[in-house]
Amino acid sequence: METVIDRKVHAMKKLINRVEDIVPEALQGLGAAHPDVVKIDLPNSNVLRAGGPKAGKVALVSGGGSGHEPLHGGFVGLGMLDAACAGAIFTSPVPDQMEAATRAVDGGAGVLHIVKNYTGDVLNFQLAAELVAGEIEVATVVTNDDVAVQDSLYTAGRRGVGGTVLLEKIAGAHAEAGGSLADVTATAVKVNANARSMGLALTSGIVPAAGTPNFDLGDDEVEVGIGIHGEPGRRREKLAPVSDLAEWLVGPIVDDLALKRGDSVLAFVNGMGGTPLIELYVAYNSVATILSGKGISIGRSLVGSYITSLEMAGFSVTLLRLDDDLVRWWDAPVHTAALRWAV
Amino acid sequence: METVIDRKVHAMKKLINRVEDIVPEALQGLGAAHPDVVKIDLPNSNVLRAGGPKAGKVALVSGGGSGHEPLHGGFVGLGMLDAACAGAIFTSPVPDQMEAATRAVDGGAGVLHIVKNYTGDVLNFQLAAELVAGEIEVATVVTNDDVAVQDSLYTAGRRGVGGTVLLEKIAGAHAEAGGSLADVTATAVKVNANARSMGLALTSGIVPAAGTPNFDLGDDEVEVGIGIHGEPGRRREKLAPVSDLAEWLVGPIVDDLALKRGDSVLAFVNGMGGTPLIELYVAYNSVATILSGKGISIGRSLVGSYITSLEMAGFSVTLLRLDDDLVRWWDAPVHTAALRWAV
Amino acid sequence: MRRAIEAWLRLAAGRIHEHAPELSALDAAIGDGDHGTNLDRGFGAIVATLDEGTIPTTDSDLDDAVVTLRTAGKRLISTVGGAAGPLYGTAFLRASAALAAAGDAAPGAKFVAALDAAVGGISGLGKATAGEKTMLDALIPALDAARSALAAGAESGAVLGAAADAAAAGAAATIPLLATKGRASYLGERSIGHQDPGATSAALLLRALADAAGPDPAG
Amino acid sequence: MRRAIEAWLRLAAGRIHEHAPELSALDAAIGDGDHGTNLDRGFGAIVATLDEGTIPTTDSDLDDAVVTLRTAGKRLISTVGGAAGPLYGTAFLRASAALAAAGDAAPGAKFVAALDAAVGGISGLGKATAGEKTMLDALIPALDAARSALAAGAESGAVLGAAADAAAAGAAATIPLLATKGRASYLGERSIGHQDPGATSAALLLRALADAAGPDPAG
Ligand SMILES: Nc1ncnc2c1ncn2[C@@H]1O[C@H](COP(=O)(O)OP(=O)(O)O)[C@@H](O)[C@H]1O
Ligand SMILES: Nc1ncnc2c1ncn2[C@@H]1O[C@H](COP(=O)(O)OP(=O)(O)O)[C@@H](O)[C@H]1O
Ligand SMILES: [Mg+2]
Ligand SMILES: [Mg+2]
Ligand SMILES: [Mg+2]
Ligand SMILES: [Mg+2]
Repeated sequence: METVIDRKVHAMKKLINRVEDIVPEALQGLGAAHPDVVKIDLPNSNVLRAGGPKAGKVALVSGGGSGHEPLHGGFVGLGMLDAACAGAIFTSPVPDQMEAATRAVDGGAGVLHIVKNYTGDVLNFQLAAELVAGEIEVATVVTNDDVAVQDSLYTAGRRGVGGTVLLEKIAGAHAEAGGSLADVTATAVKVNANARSMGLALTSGIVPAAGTPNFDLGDDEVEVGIGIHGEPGRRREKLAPVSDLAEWLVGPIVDDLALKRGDSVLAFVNGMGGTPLIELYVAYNSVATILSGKGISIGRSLVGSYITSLEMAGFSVTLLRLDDDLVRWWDAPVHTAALRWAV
Repeated sequence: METVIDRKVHAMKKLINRVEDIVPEALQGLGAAHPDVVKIDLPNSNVLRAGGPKAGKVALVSGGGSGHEPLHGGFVGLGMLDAACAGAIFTSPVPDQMEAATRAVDGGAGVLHIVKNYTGDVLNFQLAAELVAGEIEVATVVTNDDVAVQDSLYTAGRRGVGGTVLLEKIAGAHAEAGGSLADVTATAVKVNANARSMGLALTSGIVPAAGTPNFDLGDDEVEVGIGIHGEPGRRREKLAPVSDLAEWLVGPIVDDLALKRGDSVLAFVNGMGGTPLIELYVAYNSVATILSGKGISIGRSLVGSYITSLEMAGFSVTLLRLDDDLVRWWDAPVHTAALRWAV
Repeated sequence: MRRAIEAWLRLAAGRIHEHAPELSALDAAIGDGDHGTNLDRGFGAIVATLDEGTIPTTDSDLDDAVVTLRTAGKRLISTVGGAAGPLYGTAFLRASAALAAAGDAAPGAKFVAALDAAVGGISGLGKATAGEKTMLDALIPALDAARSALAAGAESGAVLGAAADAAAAGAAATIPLLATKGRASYLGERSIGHQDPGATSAALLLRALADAAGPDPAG
Repeated sequence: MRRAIEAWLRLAAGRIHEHAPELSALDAAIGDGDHGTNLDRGFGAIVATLDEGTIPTTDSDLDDAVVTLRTAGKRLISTVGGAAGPLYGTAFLRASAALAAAGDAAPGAKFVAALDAAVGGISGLGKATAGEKTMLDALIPALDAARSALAAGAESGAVLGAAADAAAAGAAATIPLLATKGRASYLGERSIGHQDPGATSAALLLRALADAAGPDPAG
């Protein structure tokens, strides 16, 4: 028998037609499945809230590369986003579409741009804000909750990951309730300040245009500290029981947030796209056990694949320190393709 | 360079602790994440509706092997199931736990057993019904919506697949509204009679106890007509654009249901566990295009991974012929871990 | 007789455990790959119950044997799941009842009566007949062979041996069959060319019975 | 001069298209694997706009060149996305403005002024400096080399050649650098040992410029 190299390159097998049609077809599919919730601006590759713009309501616009579904288009609707700009897969959208989205949803009360901290996203949203300057009041919040990245002079800063989902829900609720642009922005900033995340991958996703995995992992390896764009992580470890994996993620988050006994958190266990729900619940069980061991109570939770990286297998943990206000906004009605309650 | 054999065996990489703890830990995770919706009977491996039993309400009990999450435990709650029995992975639960579930949820109005048509599930539920005979009135509906299997003397009959999800929602709504056991059973039978499904796989899932994929597919192959237990399908084809794949699934369903121009359906595009949402929306777009070409209108839709087969990549299509009653029950409030609206 | 049945159950549990990967592999080819794990769980539960020593004994060895077999059947129903759990469990329950009814017949005749009842239980519940590529394709030939041996005046050891041999041959003969019952039937023509896992486990159980009763239980 | 710029843009688009897989592969190693696809989309859009012939022309060749370059920059901003879209787009816009300001300076001096403005635009927007393992590590050495060549009295072809050579060397010299800007910075130490994709594309663009202006545009 011959020795075969351990690293197997997974073939690209996807439910797609032409590679260049993935994003527009996915948007059309979203629009066809949820005509009561969203309308699709196909030329601009934007998802808009059905029935918008809402006069007098602060509008929330987010966006980013595609491949993270349901983020962001699946979060457009009552109590969350007013528009989401979809870029090419893993590529920030461009200023033109952000400008179009901003103009489409402006209800006269200003627009909040929710931007995940990646150089591309930040720069494109920055150019977009310049394009409407003087016409529409735009505030920007940049999410940077990923503790896997050192926030130092030597990096582009922490990435925006799972905390973005929570922020969009919570700030969206505040906006729906009539908060001013300053208030909604303050709530968004507060969520970002109190949320931290970290993720790991069991397998790499495959960018369709490339056709091969972004990184190759051995059969017994995990990539710890990955982002959502198939970037390699900070370190590689041997595969371990999920109770260990959960420790690797929860520990740094708890430290960074300086969570202490008696604190209450929203615990969000997120699948990376290729991980089935049964595993996410097993992972959530480990996370809950770890937190309870630290005397941290879980006030609210979210388990599912909400910010993904194509078909990557793996999970991320996000913890958000809760207070009464945040709980109230979290519980408020939301009606989007991916999150819905109380309505 | 050497020629490497095309069929790659994917390694088992899962977010788990010990193999034998997967099901109980996933149940505990579900319970911890949704304490307002479910309570877990761990010794019996059952998921029960929180706050049950409901006096005077017909109770719905389903169950089956694990590995199909969120089916069935994720569908326990207001407007859907009262209990779900979780078997070992891909293995029918046993009569004892079905008996315990039936006794736990009985509210005096009778219990409907919803059984997917697999020999094991049918036989175990049959023995369970015998165990409570004379004490609790039990009706049974067996779902068999999979058109990939010939319903003939030469098979165990069609399998119960995606239609089961729709049936649990719709019959659950009728029960929540106070329908009698006979009425709710009739509604369930009607859903089963008007629903058909078919699925295909791009990759095989891996049963944890086995550790290797149940079937190996070449990098360019799809398995058409698969069930949800990793059984090989009816035939193997070359990978094709999803618009073709969707044709292979929608065509036989439309024929079998004898759908015609002007009919209205609920279109359910389901992910098999390892397929990300972006692909499901692309697939849904193809399904919607095909149906619109046939003059069949989509009255309601559901897109997501609701009845899965571990980490299998692939999708299934279920079509349910709608009438006003079914639409009304579909739209009625539901509050479960996996489906929630209007509440 | 209770001791013989207990010895068989323990030996059978060992054989099932040993062959579990093989049984699951056979099941993976035409089913869902869990047959070995499922039976291993069930026979493990039987052994655990035997180890607990909680099965009541009386001064009737036959009654004790009947109760032991019935307890084993109940454990299988309660722990195996899938198709094989109810089928094997029911088979054990029926065999236990047949044993009780057989009173003080000779051992060989008791075995034939029990196996006959087991086959009847399986085919009644599973609505299957010979040739459908199921466990019955090991058990029915075994029953026929045992009956012939008994009629030919063989003593009990030879009757069990004939049953075990016929079961093994029957299991092997499922390879060319088209499955028309159980999960393998979904495959249609593609089920041809694989040995049925249930028939294989049935042959293992009967081989263990012959070995447990025979001169060389390790054989 | 408009024709020279158009020739360069077309040649650059071809080179980017040809090297897109390589650029994306470099990006996959320390980023997200889309740099080649992104730029290919952007330069494809520029060529499409050129083909449409909708860029207005005047009787001033300089004005036309400025507009062409500005249009190209806008197309990049509108179609590339990611980090490179705004950065290269801004670079082209600034270069266009510098060209306009340079009036009737000699070609070599115009190029230096434009490249200087481009570098300023990129470092201003991206807040990066030399040595952070970005496109600037090709462009800053190129600017220095071009400036030296110009100061040494080289003619425009030699100035462009010096810039292209220095950019290529600069791109290669990013391999040992630790990334501290952009996506590659997330990798920390693991970014060392890989060539920066943006520096690589910058070198390709400057080589295309030298080639488009030189005697053998196919070289
Ligand atoms: N209707 C039936 N009658 C008799 N035996 C059956 C029937 N259906 C299935 N079997 C047997 O059960 C075996 C499969 O058992 P197992 O794998 O444990 O159950 P499952 O198919 O539910 O996973 C088959 O190999 C076959 O021998
Ligand atoms: N702050 C920055 N300043 C200058 N160049 C940068 C900066 N950030 C990234 N880059 C350049 O952009 C390149 C990556 O471009 P691209 O892959 O298209 O964008 P993204 O990282 O958004 O996917 C890097 O190789 C680097 O040269
Ligand atoms: Mg990118
Ligand atoms: Mg099974
Ligand atoms: Mg099986
Ligand atoms: Mg990139």
